[in-house]
Parts: sequence; C-alpha cells; structure tokens
Amino acid sequence: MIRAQTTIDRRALITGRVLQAEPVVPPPGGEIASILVQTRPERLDATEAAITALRGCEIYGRDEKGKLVVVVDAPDASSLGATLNTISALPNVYSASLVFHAVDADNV
Amino acid sequence: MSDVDKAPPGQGWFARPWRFALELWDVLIRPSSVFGLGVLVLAGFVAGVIFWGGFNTALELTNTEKFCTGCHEMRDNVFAELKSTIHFTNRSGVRATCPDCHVPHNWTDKIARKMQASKEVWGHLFGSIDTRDKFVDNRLELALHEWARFKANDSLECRNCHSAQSMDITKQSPRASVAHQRFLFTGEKTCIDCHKGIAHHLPDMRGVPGWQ
Amino acid sequence: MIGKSAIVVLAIALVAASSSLLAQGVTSGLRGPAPLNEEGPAPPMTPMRNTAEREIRNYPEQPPVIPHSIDGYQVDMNGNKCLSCHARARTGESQAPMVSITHFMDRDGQFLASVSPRRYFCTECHVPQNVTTPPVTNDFVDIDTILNRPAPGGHR
Amino acid sequence: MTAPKLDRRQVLKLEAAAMAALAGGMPVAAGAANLVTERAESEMKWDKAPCRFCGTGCSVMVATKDNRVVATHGDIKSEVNRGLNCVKGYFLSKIMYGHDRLTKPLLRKKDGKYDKNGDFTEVSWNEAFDVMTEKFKAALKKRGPSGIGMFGSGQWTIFEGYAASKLFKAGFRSNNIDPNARHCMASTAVGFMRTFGIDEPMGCYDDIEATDAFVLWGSNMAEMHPILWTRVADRRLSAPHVRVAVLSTFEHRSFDLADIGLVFKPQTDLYLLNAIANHIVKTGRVNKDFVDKHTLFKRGQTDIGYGLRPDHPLEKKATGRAKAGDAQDMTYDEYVKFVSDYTLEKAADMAGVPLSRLQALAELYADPKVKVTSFWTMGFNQHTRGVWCNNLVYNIHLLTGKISEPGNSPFSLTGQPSACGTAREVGTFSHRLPADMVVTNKEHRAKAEHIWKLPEGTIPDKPGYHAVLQNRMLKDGLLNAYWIQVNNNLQAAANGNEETYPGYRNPENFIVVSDAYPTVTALAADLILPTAMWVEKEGAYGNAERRTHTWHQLVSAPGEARSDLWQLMEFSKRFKVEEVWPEELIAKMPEYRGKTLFDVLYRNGQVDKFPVTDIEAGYANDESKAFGFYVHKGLFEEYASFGRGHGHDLAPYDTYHEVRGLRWPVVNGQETRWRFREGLDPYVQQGTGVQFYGFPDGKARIFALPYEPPAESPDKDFPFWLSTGRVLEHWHSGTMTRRVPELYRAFPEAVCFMHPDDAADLKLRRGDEVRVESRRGFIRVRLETRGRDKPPRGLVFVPWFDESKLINKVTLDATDPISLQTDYKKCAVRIEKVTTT
Repeated sequence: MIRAQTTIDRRALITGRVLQAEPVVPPPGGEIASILVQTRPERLDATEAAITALRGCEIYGRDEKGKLVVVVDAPDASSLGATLNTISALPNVYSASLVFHAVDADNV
Repeated sequence: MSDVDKAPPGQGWFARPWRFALELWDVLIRPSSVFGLGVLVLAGFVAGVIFWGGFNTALELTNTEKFCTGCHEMRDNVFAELKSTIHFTNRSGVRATCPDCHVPHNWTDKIARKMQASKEVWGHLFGSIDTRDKFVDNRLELALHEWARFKANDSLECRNCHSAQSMDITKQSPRASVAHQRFLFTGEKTCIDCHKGIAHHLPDMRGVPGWQ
Repeated sequence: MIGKSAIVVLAIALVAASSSLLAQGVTSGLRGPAPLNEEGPAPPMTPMRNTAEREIRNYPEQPPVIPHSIDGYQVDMNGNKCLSCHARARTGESQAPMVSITHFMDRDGQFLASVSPRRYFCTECHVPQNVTTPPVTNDFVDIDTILNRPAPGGHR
Repeated sequence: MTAPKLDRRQVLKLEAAAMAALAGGMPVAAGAANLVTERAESEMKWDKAPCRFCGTGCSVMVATKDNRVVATHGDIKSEVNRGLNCVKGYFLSKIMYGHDRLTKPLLRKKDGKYDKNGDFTEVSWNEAFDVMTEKFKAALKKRGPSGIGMFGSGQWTIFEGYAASKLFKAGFRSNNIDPNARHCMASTAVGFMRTFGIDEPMGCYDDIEATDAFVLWGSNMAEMHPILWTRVADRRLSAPHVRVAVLSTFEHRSFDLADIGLVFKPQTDLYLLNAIANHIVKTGRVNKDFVDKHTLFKRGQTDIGYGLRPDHPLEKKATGRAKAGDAQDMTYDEYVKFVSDYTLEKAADMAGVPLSRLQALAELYADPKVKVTSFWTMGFNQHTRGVWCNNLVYNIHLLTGKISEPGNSPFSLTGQPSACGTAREVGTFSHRLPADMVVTNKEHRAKAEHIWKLPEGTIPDKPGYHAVLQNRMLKDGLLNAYWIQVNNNLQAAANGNEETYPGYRNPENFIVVSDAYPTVTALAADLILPTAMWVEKEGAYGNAERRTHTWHQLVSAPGEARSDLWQLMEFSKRFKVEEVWPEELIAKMPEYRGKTLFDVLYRNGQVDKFPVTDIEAGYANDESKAFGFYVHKGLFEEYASFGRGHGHDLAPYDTYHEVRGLRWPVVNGQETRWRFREGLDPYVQQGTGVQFYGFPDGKARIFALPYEPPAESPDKDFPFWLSTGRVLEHWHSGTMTRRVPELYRAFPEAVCFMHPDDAADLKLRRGDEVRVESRRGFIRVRLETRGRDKPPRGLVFVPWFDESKLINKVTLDATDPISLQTDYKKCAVRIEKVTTT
C-alpha cells in the first residue's frame, strides 16, 4: 500500500529527487495486466460475476464461446499473481492466461 | 669429521649418521675456546636471519602467480578464466595475482593455508583434476571452500585492496553506491556475499543463498 | 580526447573526399568517410552506459534496455547473475526492478512459480547500451507522440 | 496531478484489454463508457506479419496508426514463437524509419547525363528506367542473354523472387540470376538433393519439444536463432535428462547451455562426423533393418578443388574438379571399411578435442534410446566441403534410423526469412526452377514452359552465373548490365577488394541497386532505385520448417519508393518480345509478336486472373492498384501450380492471410510436420513405413566422403585463422539494425575477438587498433579479448555487420565446388597493431 516514507530514500538521494519539495513515496502499485479466461460457455455469466467480485478486476470483453477479457489493476506483482491463481482456480474456468503486463509507475 | 671419513666401509646406514650426531653434539656443548661470546651470539643471529629468510623466500616463491600456474590444473582452468575479468586487466593496471586473493596475508593463517595446500599437490600428483571436465565436476566443492574462508574472515583478502573506508562512492556507479552504502558500510554483508564469481566462473549455483 | 579524434576523423574525411575519384552525392553515415576501396581507422571502443536510470520505452511491449554494464555477468547452466537481483525474491534486497510476470508464463500459457526456462537467457531480448551516438538517427514516432498524450506507461 | 494519471492508467488498461482480445480472437468491447472517446481516437490497428529478419520465421503483431508502424510485439498465436521475439524482433517497428531512407531514384550524372563517374543525382522513375533499359538492351545486343544478370535474395518475397526468376529465365532467357542464399543455404540445398532427392528438412520445430538431445554443428543458435534457442533452453532446463552438445571452432554464447562443448580445429568436422559414424558401426548400433530397407551407399568423388578461379594452382591440381558432384555405388561392407580409418581417438587428436567429450557425443547418436535433433547453420554451409558435411550428418541419422519422426531430426536452419520460401522453393538459383526442378533437365524446362504458356526452348538449358561467378564475370567485363535487389553484396561477398568492387566499378558495366537505404553496395552502383520494404507491401516468406506465411501491406512506402515487385514488372514493360527472343522462338507462338514481356509473363491470363476486389477489405496494395489486378494472388497461384500434387502442395492463397503460416505439403487442408514417414506424410505409400520419395527408388543415400584439407590454412606469414559471422543484435550487413538506436548502441562497431594469450604474445591489449590482413586485403578494427566470443589460441573472429569495417575484403572467395557456396569461416590472416601517428 502507498505510504509516505519518512526517512530519505537512497534512490531519491542518488537521483537528486530528494531536493524536490514533494515527499518521496514508493512507486504507486499500478500493475496492469490482462487475462484471457476460457470458461464453460453456459457458465459464462456466473464466472463473469465471480471475477467482477474480485478486487481490481474488470471485464473488458466477452464472447459467447466462453471467453472473457479481464483487466486487473493490482497494487503489486504478488497480488496480481494471487488474482491470476484465484481466477484459474474458479469453478468452470478451463484456463486463465496472462497476456499483457505492465506497471503504471508514475515516478517522474 | 675425520672420524667419519675414517669409518670403516660396510657399516650400517644408521650407525654412521648417529655417530656423527653424537660427535656434533659433543662439539656444540663444549664452550668455544676460539670465538668470543658476542661473536657467537651475533653469528647465531645472522645464521638465524639467513635461515628464516631462506624459509620465507622459499615460502614466498610458492606465493607467486608463476608458481600457482605452474600446474596445468590452475593454468588451464582458474587462471584462464581470470584473464577475461577485471582483476586481470583494468583501467589502472593494478591487478590481483592468485595469492593476493587466495593466500591469507597474516602469518599463522598463511602457514595453515599452506599446509592445506599440500593436499592440492597430492591432487596434482594423482591427477584428481587432470581434465577440464573433472575440474568442472569439482568446482562447487572448491568454490565452497573459498567462499567459506572469505565469509569467515570478512573478505579480508578483498579488503587488503578494497578498503571500505577508502571507497569514494561518488566515483561509483549509482547501483554500486547504493548497494555498498546499504550492505557493506552497515556490515550487513561482506564482499563475497555479492561478488561471487568476480574472478572465476561460477559453479552450479542452485541452493546458494541469493541465487535462483 | 573526443575533440582530438574528431579532428583526426575530419582530416581523414577531407583527404578522402578530395582524393576520391568517386565524388558521391549520397553518403552513408554508417560507412563513414572512407572510400569503398579503402579502409578507415577504427574509432576507440566505447564504454557501457552504467546507471540505474530506466530508459523510456516507445511502447509497452518493447523490452527495456539494460541501463547498466553487464560485463562479466554469468548466465549459463550454473547460474543467472541477472536474476540474482531481478528475480521476484531478490528485488526486495537489491531494489532492482522485478522481471515482468509475463516471464512466468510457459510456452503453453501456464503460470509458473518462477521465471519460465524459455526466458532464462535474458540477453536474447534485453541488451546493454554503449555510450555512443548512432551516426544515423531514426524517425520512429510512438503512438503517444502521434496522439499528443502522456505516455501510458513510460516506466516499467 | 491526478487527472492525467487516471488517463494514463486507462489508456494502459485499454491496451491490455486489446492485447488479450487479440489473443483470444475476439472483438474488443469497450470498458467503462467514459473511455469510449479516448479509445476510438487512440485505437491502433493490429495485424500479423512474419519478422523481417532471420529464417526462424517468428510471427509478429504490428500496430499501425496514421499510416505509420507504431509498435510491434511477439504474436501469441504463432506456433513458432508463442508471443516472444528476440531483441531485433522487438525493435522491428523502427527498421523502416532510419533518417536516410531513400525516396527517389538516384543516377550517376555529369553535365546532365549518365556518367559512370558522375555524382548521384535525383531522377524520375521514367528517366531511371530509360537509362536502365538502354543499358540492358546494349548488353543483350553485345553479348546476348549472358551479358545481363541479376543478384536477388532470400529476403525477396515469394512473389518477387518468382517474378524475377520468370523475367530473367523466361523473359530475357538468361539463367544469370542467383540469390544471396547462395552464400547461405546452397550447401544445405544441394546436400538435401544429393541425399534425399528433394530439398528442405523432413522435420520441423516441434522436434525441439520432442527430442532428448540437441547437437549444434557450427550453429550459434543463441545469437543467430534466438527464439529457437528459447525453445531449446526451455526443453533442456525443464527436462533434466535432455543433453545439449555444441560444436564450433570457437566458444560462443550457445556454450552457456552446453553439456558437451567441443571447440575443434577448423575443417576437422569432416573427421568428427566420420568418426561418429564409425563408432556407431563398431559398437553394433547400426539400425540394420532401416538401412537395408531405406538407404543406398555411394562413394563420392574426391579431390574436388575449392571453387577458385580456374587458373589458381589449387584448382589446377585438383583431379576430381570436373565431376565434383559425382558418386559411385558401393556396398555396406565397403562403407564400413571406408569409415574404419576414422576412430574416435584419431578424430579427437586431429580436432584437438577431449576424447571423453567426443565419446559422450558419439554415444548420444549411437544410443538407440536417445532421440537426437542435429542443428546446423553456417559452420557447415559456408565450408569448402559444405555439401559433404550435410551428407555426413545425414549418414549418422540414417545409419541409426533417427530421422523423420518427432525428436529425431537432422535439421538445417536458415539465415534469411525466405531462403527456403523464395530462394529454394521458387528456385531463384542459376540452375533451378520452381518445386525442385532444374534448368538442365529437359522435362523440367518443358513443364515450366507449359505452365508459363511459353514456346518450347524458351528457358536456356545451361546453369547461369552463380553468385561468386557473377562477381568474377563483372570484373572480367563479360557481365555488363547487372541488377541487385534486397541485398548488400559488396559487404557480403568474399574477396571484395579483388573481385566485387572492381567488378562494380568496371567502366564496361552498369550496376543497378534496389534498396531502402544507401548501403555500400548502393554507393558502388550507377543507379539506385528506392525500395519499399517489409509491411510497405504485401508479402510472403517461407521459413526453415517449410512454413509459408504472408502479410498484408500495412503502411505506404515513403516518397517515391516502390516495391521490388513493382520495379520488376514495370521494367518488363520496356521490352518487346522481338527485342529479347530470336525469331524461331517467336515463330512457335506468333500470337506473342509485338507484345511486351509484361504482357507475356504477367498478363498471361493466369497472373492477372484475380481482380483487385479480391484484396481483403481494409488493406492497401500498391502494386495491384498500379497494374489493375491482384498481382500477389495471381503470382502465388501460378507458382503454386508447380508443386501441387508433387510433394510441394501449397494451400489456396487466401488461407495464408488467415493463419500463422502452414507447413507444406498442405494436403486436404492439413499441413505436414514430418515428411517421409507413413502416417505423418500423406505422400508416403501405405505399407512402406518410411519412404524417401525424392528418389524414384524411395531410398536415401549414405555417402563415403573423406577428410580433405581447407583451401587456405595459417602459415608463418599469416598465422591466424579468421572466422566471420554475425552477432545477436545485428542482422546480416546491419542495414536495418544499425539504424535502430537501441540496437546500434548494443553493439556499435565490429571488433576482432582474440584469445588473451595470443594478444599478450603479440604485445596487444584490449581496445588496441589492429589491422586484420590477409593476402587479399585488410581492415582496421579494435581488439576484444573479453566478451561473448572466446576464440581458442590461433583463431580470431570478426563479425561482418559493420560497413565501416568491410571484413569481406579479407576473406577468401573459395567455395564448395558442388554447392558453389563461399567458405566465410576459414582463411589465414595476420594481426598487427596500428601505430597511430
């Protein structure tokens, strides 16, 4: 979770950012990933609901053959991994493949 | 001496030197009637210096890269690997030779290490590492010995040249500077913890802390 | 140093240009000033860029270049020096960026506990950079510049 | 502060969603409503295309926006690379945008008209073609069809190679057309023809996941075929029993994965190969049943020379030179006796390798329980006995029956994206026709003439000048009008100082170079034609595993740049049949009288059969627009008619735009992954089990071929071996990759890799400037004693990507006398320090 750091960050010291007025914070999470989920077509709605209920998960696409495009916004990589594992462990999910992963680390 | 010379032929291999020793002892305990005490003490001192110097010179001879790389085990494996590293060539031309890193600089440790080294001579004579493949098979064990030694003496041989006190972190790359401040200066880690494989190829690193 | 060698290069360029029988209206910056039937001097080798600053990428799928020197880094059957800092378990201590979790997917799209063996040899995709200026520039324009918007993920 | 940040994250999420939708083959639905506007505006169009670089044939996804390529990434749907690219592939997006892209034809002119010693001046296409036509007609008049020639490429698209081959062999009636694949794949192609009677690998990349052992013979896959290397690494690291053996004349990155690494003395690979065969025989591990049923034994001609000019002393004394490719029948027992001289002990001694490792390697092949995939590239092919090396490695696989099944695979890798697809399958070599046919065979010529609707006798019956011979003929003034497309032969051809450059600058010759950038070859030309590249045109490539894949035109070429295909077809309009064909030929088909070559070759009712409306909606196609018909489909379908029903079946053209390539033969819509084995290959007759149907008797050939020394070895004046090759970050002559800043900086200039002890002996240090000099020429380069390549003592390695250090001025133009491919891996040089003044 994002928390302000009180001590001087070494990286900030090296890069000179310590001189800026803003408090130095660790990079905000912003791990964005997309997951392609293949589920049993007749259980598509239930699966979609289950995924939407997970934290940081949004559905960006679905097709009646049982595919779902899930976009995850997670605070860090390990919760991203956990989310992925949770989705693949959901009932009626055949496979959940990670397609895209990037970090929206705004530290400029 | 004359007695020895006159000793009748055919006497046993033990009797001759034994008699010589007895005679010598006789001479040594008899007070000198020719030289003064001062002269004798001085001569004894000089002889001692020469003897000690000789021993040390001989020891130091084994402490050169030339000696180390006299065996093909060293020359074709670890020394060949050293040649492409920063410890062999670098911007200022100050280079490390084998004993700089692998022979302790204080005397007791050095002698202890030298006694250990007699095992390596044994290994050489019996060909336990006479091919590259055998060397590679044994590499992990050999490396573990050296890592343990560096770890135990807080990377003393590194620090003979690389004193933490003398490091100018502003001259280091940002990554090195951060790491040294965080781990080296705080004493959390010692050189070898992070710099394994800096002068030779690494063994199989599975299970080694800090490696995957 | 640089100034001096630039003068040398310039001088050679002048000599080459005046002596060449093939006055060419078109030149190649990559070839340099030496005429095709002659061979010019080799400029000094350049050092590797050695910083901790991450380079901006032109699009999210582009593998980041390595901003630091990897001279002497061993990546083979015995060990992977890169992962000793960039592996998930190591980044806490090393403060290096973690390998993207896309690297945990195997060929069949399964998610593994650690970096997939197919991604083991880092330098197939990630390369260090010499401190040098390419003689020919590149006019590539990324999507964010085209759309005049902030880069959606400059740092990864 | 927060507003732009939210936008950025949303943009990123949209991209993530688009990527996943693309992978799943679904339309992307909008997410939250407030993102719709942003989306519509920022949407990029994603399309598939094969990578522009090596023969691996990875598929990439290319994003375009406003007629520009804005991003590329590995195609998740592609079987070959499953979402990965190597560093070059990831930067494909930039290869077309080098600042010095050529956009107008450039002609050497003085005082307003063409002059060989003039300056390059911008001209119109019309003027360019006028001068070019005049020069080609003059050469034809002076020397007949042998006076003109063309040097093409394994980077030509299938259409371009086919159109060029047709224009020269049928239109101009000159077989003086050869691809640069001659430098790259010729030994492999001839090796296949000699052992199997049909070209190209029987296996495919799926062998990688099925095998127990990899053996790399003169192949640095870690740098040259990075994506295949990721598959090899994946297999080795996830299946602990798998072994990797790497053989080379110097240590390189592939040794990082090697269980068995062997650095052998140059040329002794011939010895090692025979010794392994002997080991298999001696230890009783010959698969007798397989050998009896499916193979024959042949004794090859020996003392065949080195492909140098005929007056060279080595050629004069080579007794078997005239019949280099011949072979006589022999028995199994005679073969056993032949290889019995080649013991592992002798081989280890000759090659300077540890016997224990050689034994371990031989056992991989001999052990019937171990499936072996052998890979090789230029170490075998660029070899004065390259065809022999290919034959000898097949011997090993045939003796053990380890062939044509998953995991057991002798596999030659290709260096160019369409060395297989264009150079070999289309048959753009000076001796070949499509579908493995040759110009020297009357029936083959007749078949081609029939398909092309041409009079009998149109195609000349003698092979034309091959790559190396073309340069010699240019220098000797016997080849006077010469067109070079998609390659950089001044940089690539060996002995450039004595042969290539004097040939191009010979006042009797007119040299045309079609290229996207001012390469050294272009700078040595008289006319430069600006050329469209990669996704600026519709294209098709064929990779090393027989996979044909296509792409659409995605953006327009800059300025007046035009594709090679347009150039070839447009140029053909300038020749009337009467100007290039003798009267007796025209008399056989008088309806062609008065027509242009364009009409005869491309407006023949076949090539122009498909209307432009057949082009998939949403894609530009500049050539088809220019000529008024769907050029690519027409050329492809006519070409495909050569191979359909003859073991080279291609699917209908439109299919290829839908899939990530298919491996031929494609029969009943099914691709073929392993050839010659019943159940896997539809061409194998039932009940035969295995059938090498390239030869009428269905049998493969096992060859007895000895060790013979190289053309040039180090001596006291030139004490080092020189080997040349590539590096990961640059592809071939660096024309594209050195214009990508990230790739340039990764490996800015060529260096000379040397053993540190050799350097110390010569009083040289890392970073010193040295002259690498042979009997033919020199270059100046910096010395490297560290880094990725670690030569043994007595050998240096210099990559050839750097046009500011033309290492091929130093190399020797000795070739394999059978395949006529140059040996770039062995010549003698001396290394001297450059003393700066």
